[in-house]
Amino acid sequence: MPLDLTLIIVLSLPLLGFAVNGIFGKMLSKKLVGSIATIAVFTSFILATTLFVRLDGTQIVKLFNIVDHDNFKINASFQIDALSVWMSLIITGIGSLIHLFSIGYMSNDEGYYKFFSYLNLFIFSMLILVLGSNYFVLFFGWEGVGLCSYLLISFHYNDKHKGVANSLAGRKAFIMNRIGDGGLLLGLFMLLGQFNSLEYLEIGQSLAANTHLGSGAMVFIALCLFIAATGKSAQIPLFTWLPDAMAGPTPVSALIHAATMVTAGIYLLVRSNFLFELAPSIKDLVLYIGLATTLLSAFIALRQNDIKKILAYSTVSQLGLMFVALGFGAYSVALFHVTTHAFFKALLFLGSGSVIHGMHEEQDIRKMGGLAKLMPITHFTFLIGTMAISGIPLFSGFFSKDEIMAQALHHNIWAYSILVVAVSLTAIYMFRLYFLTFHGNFRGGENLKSKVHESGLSMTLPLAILAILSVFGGILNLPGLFFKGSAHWFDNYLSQGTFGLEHIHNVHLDFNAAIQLMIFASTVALGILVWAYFVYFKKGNLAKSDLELSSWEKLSASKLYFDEAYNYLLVNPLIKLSDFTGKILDIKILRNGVYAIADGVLNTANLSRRWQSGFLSSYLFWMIFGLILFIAFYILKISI
Amino acid sequence: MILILLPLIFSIIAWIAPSSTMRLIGLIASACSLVASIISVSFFNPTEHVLFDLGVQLVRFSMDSLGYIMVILTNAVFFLVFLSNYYNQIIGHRRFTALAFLMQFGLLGVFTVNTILGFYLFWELTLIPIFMILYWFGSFENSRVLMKFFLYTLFGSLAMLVSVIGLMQITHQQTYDALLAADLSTIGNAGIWLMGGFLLAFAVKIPLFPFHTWQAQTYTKAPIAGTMLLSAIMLKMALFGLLKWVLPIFDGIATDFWRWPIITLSLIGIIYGAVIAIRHQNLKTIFAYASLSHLGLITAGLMLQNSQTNEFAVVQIVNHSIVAIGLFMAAGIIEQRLKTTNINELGGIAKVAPRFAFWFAVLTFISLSVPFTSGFIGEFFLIKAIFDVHVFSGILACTTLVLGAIYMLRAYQAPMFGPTKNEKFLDLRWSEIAVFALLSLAAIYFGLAPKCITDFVAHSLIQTTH
Amino acid sequence: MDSIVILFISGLLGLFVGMRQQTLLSLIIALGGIILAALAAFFREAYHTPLANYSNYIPTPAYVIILLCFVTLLAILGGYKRYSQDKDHIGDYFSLILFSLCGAIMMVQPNDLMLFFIGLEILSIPIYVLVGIEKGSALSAEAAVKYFFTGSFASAILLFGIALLYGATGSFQLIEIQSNLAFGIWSSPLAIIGSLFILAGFVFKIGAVPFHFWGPDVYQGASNAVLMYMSTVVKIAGIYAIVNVFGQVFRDSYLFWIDLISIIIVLSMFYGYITAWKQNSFRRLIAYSSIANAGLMLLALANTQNSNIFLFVSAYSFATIPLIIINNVANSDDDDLKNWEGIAWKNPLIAIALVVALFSLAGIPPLAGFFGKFSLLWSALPQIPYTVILALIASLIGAFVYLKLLLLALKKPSVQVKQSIPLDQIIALLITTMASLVALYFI
Amino acid sequence: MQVASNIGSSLDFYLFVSIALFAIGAIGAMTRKNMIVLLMCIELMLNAVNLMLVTFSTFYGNGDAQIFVFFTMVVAAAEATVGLSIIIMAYRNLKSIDIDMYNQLKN
Repeated sequence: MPLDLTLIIVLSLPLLGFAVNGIFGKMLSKKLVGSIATIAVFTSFILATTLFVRLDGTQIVKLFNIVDHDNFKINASFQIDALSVWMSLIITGIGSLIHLFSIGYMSNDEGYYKFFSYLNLFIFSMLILVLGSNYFVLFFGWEGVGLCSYLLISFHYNDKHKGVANSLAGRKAFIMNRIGDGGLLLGLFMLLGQFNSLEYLEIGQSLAANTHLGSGAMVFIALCLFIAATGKSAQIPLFTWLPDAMAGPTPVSALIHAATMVTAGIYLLVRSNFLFELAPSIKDLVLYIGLATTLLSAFIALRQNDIKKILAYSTVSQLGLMFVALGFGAYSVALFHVTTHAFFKALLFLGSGSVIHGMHEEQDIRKMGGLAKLMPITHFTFLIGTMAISGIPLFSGFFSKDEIMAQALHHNIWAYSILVVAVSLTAIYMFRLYFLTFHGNFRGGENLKSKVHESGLSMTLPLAILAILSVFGGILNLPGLFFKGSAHWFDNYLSQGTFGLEHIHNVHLDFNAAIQLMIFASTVALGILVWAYFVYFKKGNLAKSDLELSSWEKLSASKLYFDEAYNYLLVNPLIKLSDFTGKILDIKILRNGVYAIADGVLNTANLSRRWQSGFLSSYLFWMIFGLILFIAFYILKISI
Repeated sequence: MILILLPLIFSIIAWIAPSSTMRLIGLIASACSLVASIISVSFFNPTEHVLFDLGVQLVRFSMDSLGYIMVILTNAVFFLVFLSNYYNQIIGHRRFTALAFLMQFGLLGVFTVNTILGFYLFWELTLIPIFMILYWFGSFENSRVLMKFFLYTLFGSLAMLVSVIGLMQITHQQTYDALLAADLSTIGNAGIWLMGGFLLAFAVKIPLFPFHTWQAQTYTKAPIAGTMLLSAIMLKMALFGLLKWVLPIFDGIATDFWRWPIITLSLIGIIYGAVIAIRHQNLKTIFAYASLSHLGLITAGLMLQNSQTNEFAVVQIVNHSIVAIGLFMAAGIIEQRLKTTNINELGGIAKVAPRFAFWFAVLTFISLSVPFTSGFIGEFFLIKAIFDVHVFSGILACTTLVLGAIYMLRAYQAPMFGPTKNEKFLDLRWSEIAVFALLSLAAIYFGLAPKCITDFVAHSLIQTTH
Repeated sequence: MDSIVILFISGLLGLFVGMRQQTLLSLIIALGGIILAALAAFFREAYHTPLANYSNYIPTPAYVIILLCFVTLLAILGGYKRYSQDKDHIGDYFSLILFSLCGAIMMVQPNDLMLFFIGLEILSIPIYVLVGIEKGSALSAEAAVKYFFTGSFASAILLFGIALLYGATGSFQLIEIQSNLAFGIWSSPLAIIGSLFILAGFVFKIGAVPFHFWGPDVYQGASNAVLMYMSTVVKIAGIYAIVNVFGQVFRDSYLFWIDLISIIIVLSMFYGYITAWKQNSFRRLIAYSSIANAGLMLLALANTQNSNIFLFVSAYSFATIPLIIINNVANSDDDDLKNWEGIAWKNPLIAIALVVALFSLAGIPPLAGFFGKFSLLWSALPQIPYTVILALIASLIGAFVYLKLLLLALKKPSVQVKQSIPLDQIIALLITTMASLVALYFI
Repeated sequence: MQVASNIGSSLDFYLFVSIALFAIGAIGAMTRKNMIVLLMCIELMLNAVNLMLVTFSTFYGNGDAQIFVFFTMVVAAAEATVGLSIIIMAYRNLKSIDIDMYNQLKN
């Protein structure tokens, strides 16, 4: 099968699934709907793997021309290279697993077919995003995924209690993404103005040809792209939508808000590495934003009690970690962490989903506990995920985090220390979550306890697969000190196959430093594991209710007052402005001004009609007066 | 030729035909003219332009590709209006049908006439029917709002009349091509004043920022069909006049003088409309201000006088018609089912009317100009054009993305989501679904293949920008 | 000349037939006389004013005469219902109208100031009588009194002006006067003041500020039937007299009097339209609107080479007559705007005629009123741009007035009562509406 | 005749008289309330004009002004008759010929 045809099928299968489920979904049975969607995604995963196997160099597949401008052409064309194929592997692979999971999870939801068609649509636009060969196509996917995320977050819009909240959360997500999109648009405009093209390769080559191209413009472009990334990947200042986005069904959180969509920002930055290399100031900005995000969100996660909210903040924190890597220019490292994070975060979310499913839509960890016995598989896989994310040695997360730490240590010791804090915080809240959920005794009341059950195969199977992946994911990019031969496979794979990356060589620490680093990291992680074991398991230390929180805990529980600050700084002023313009300026001044003029003119009628007094003598008088005026006019005229 | 006279004939037919058959007559007749225009365009070669007249010296016609686009747009709009209101009272009235066709005749005249005076005549000719429709079928408690609409428009047109006379007397020309050829650089500042007259008329019609106060009230009080006609096609007359007549003719001193004032007003309008829409309570008013915001962008783009930008402005004009019909139709459906468009009194319609919810959502996102829709292409290149000449203005224009998202989603979610306040809500009828589907298909088609518009109009736009 | 004779004879015939109280016959005689007169005017090129060759755009009086006859015919048709009500005086009505039409015809083919003056009187005196012909009503009597005294006062002024002009030039022949003035004596006080007095006399006839006072009272006092005649024919005759005398004879002193004319134009338009806004009597409203229209007509003086007033006056007449007919339907006896509410729903013909007439008065294309206005503006704009712009603003206010009337008439009444219109009025309405509609083809 | 010989010298005098007459008539028309008097005032104005016309015609020595004078007299007579009849009719209605009684029509 030729390459472009494969690509087209990869793209069109999810679209097809979307169309079929969207149109006929109502009539089909739930099983059929679910399997159609899952098979569609899975098939495209298979085809993507064939692409991956046959990959050599970069290939462009041009479908048709969208815009034919004097200065430039914009084509609907796609690019097959290491980066895009890798991303599409993640998307379709994790995607199909999550589809499988959803078959069970959504089984008792009336919007079943809608849900699956939305999921497929999301997969489609995500593939567009990563496979497009120019920023224009990327933008199509970019807004497409935003749209799908809106639809899926506010999926339960007519829920009795949380309906409005869900739809508002969706709206918030869409608007915040829109801010990012605005940035991206501006960047695109500037790119078009500078290069008369939006093709990655053309831009990259013309930059390679003459690097002295206006650095100011480069800074502007890089800044705009980074704004877009912060919007999509939930970085400070645009991150508050992601925790709210947990209003959506859990598979959605796993797919969109952990594994794929939120990593689009990282993809964008990796994709346009050549631009960022020319704008070092923005690279530093990326670094600082990443650091701030990872630290603050980790801190917030400490005292959240909603199982999904904790995971959401940990996602934000992990994404911050990746941005730190990007800030150091270690693109492949960041992407490696994207991969592993996709594994274990999807696992964790699905695990929490299974928990919530078993707990009958109960999300508060204060009501859980001791689930280890009730749902063993979920417990086991969740434990693996926890270990992976908190960097227990030899789990996938360990390696990917370690790479980033290595970069930090090499570049900037302060950054490194901050990262250490953040990572340890991560471990802390993850283990808190784990112990409170699965150990101790059940706090949800007896009648609920009786109903708690382990989920079905369609939900546990994905968990198992993901667990395996997040255990062994680290193999992809082993550090140099183990098997010399296959070390840094992922680095090489990516930097060979992706434009711009071949110039950038990640630093690899020498043996001793690496060893020390790993030992230090693993001791920290294990230490925290032990500590948490004692605190939360032995002492049975529970999550306190909001009242008896100490000051720092309050700060953490109330999310550092970010939402409040935004309301105070942005939302309320906007509302005030709107009220002012709408009520005062528009109606009082402009509209009534027009009325006032009209009335003023017309009311002189009351005056002018008096002139018509009705007395003949006055008429005759005025006629004479008119004559006199005529003559006066004449005299005036000749006197001038 | 026959294309332009068709609506007049239909109008006369509608006056004499029995009113029981009115609905069908309206639907079929508008369909006829739509089909006729599509057939004739398929025989039309975009590079040429055809001249003909009706025996009146002052009014001669010419068909070029831009005119064709607008003609097809007009016919399509009227067809959709008739289709979408098929089950409403208003279509049953002989008066509405006849007046609507009369107005269609006027619009077609505006888009195809080749003499400046003729342009003015048809421009005004459209005023009487829409005024009558609004008065007879609207809900104007006090006729004040209506009079404001009429006199605002008349005020603009009188200014335009002075300019038309002045133009004809200065150049001693009246046909389009002759006026294009005429050299206005000699008259200097007089040109600025003449153009000002035209711009005043257009600014009232489009409307631009300080002249918009008739719009919101009129849209809110008007019958939904009238609102559709007003916003979907009647405002386009002004944009068309700007694009086809004023900018090319006054190209030079006058345009340089007016460019930035107008662009500034448009930008103010973009922000202003969006900001007001954020908090307004009435669905129709929100959409009115939204269209104020959208049209500001098009105007700003046109004032840049760049042939490429103009092509995309045409795309955006088409898109705005699609959006306007769709949104106002949705508002009309709600109004006609529930007798209110105040979003505080609405809620949870999506639960009782899923089909309506779906299509309304589609239209909402089209109007948010997400990719894959014509709105995206149009907005992208218009904002880019502004951005290229003036970065800050471009950034300002970009804010509409965010603000638009805010008010459109609010306008969609408030009535649709949340607790159901109105239990019985009749879901869409076939005609309404058909309209929504047609609109969405058109939007997506033009969003993926805008070339079919841009390449078509390119020929006639080249001569408009020297 | 011979159309005057025809009219005069038919008038006399009408008198005799009227004594026999044969309404229909006298109507036929009157109409026949008018039609014959029009035909005569059409076929005889004798009506060729010596002044015509000074300007290329004054339609030769023949057309004006035909217009006058046509308008009178419509007026008679529209008023026939009212006339036929008192059989005793049916003849008087028609013959009076015909006689005054003779005067109008004398006025529009100026040749000699003497004939001018006589024509004016022949035009006016019958109208004095017609206004007062409602014996019973005090209002009609008052209107007659006011009209008579102001009118004769004005004709005295006119006469005085003629005398002064004669003093300045020593002739009544317009051509001689023109040539004498051309030698430069136009600037002599006698000539100037004489011309100003003549202007005053004419401005009184068309009823523009500041000689408009008779208008509203007389219009209100007179009956609809008479109003139809006097609100149109008198204005046409008057404006043609002004255009001929000032546009041609005094055109050397153009720069002198054009400013005065502009002032009159602006004053009359604003005063007329603004005051019309607050009227609750329809005939008064029409009176004020006619004051404003008189101001518009004066725009024709702005360009002496190209003063094309014909279209405007005809449009004005074709718009005013149907309105008065409709008023006749609305108020059979009294004259109150309240009765106009929902009038359009009584009869489709009324609705159409009303809409057309009002929009035509407001000057909305493609109706006749617009083209009339357009031709005026077209010729006036280069000469007196500021006046024209002010006039346009004023006409915007006018649109207010007409729109108010229209909305009043279109208001949907609670109970719809169909009302039939007599045949003669239907004919008049149809003719006028058609005329306003197809104007596009006559430019 | 002798008058004609020396009239040119005292043209101004005649003009002055006629203008004065005209003014008197006008002012009388404005101020007096009795309709009959009003009528007379207007007649006075017309006669003033006649005087002026005659003066000028002798000044120019051509006769058509004097013909005009006759026409004017006829017209004046006609006006007088119509006016008187109108006054009578008005009197029938209001039983008064005081001009100020007639102001039903106003504003």
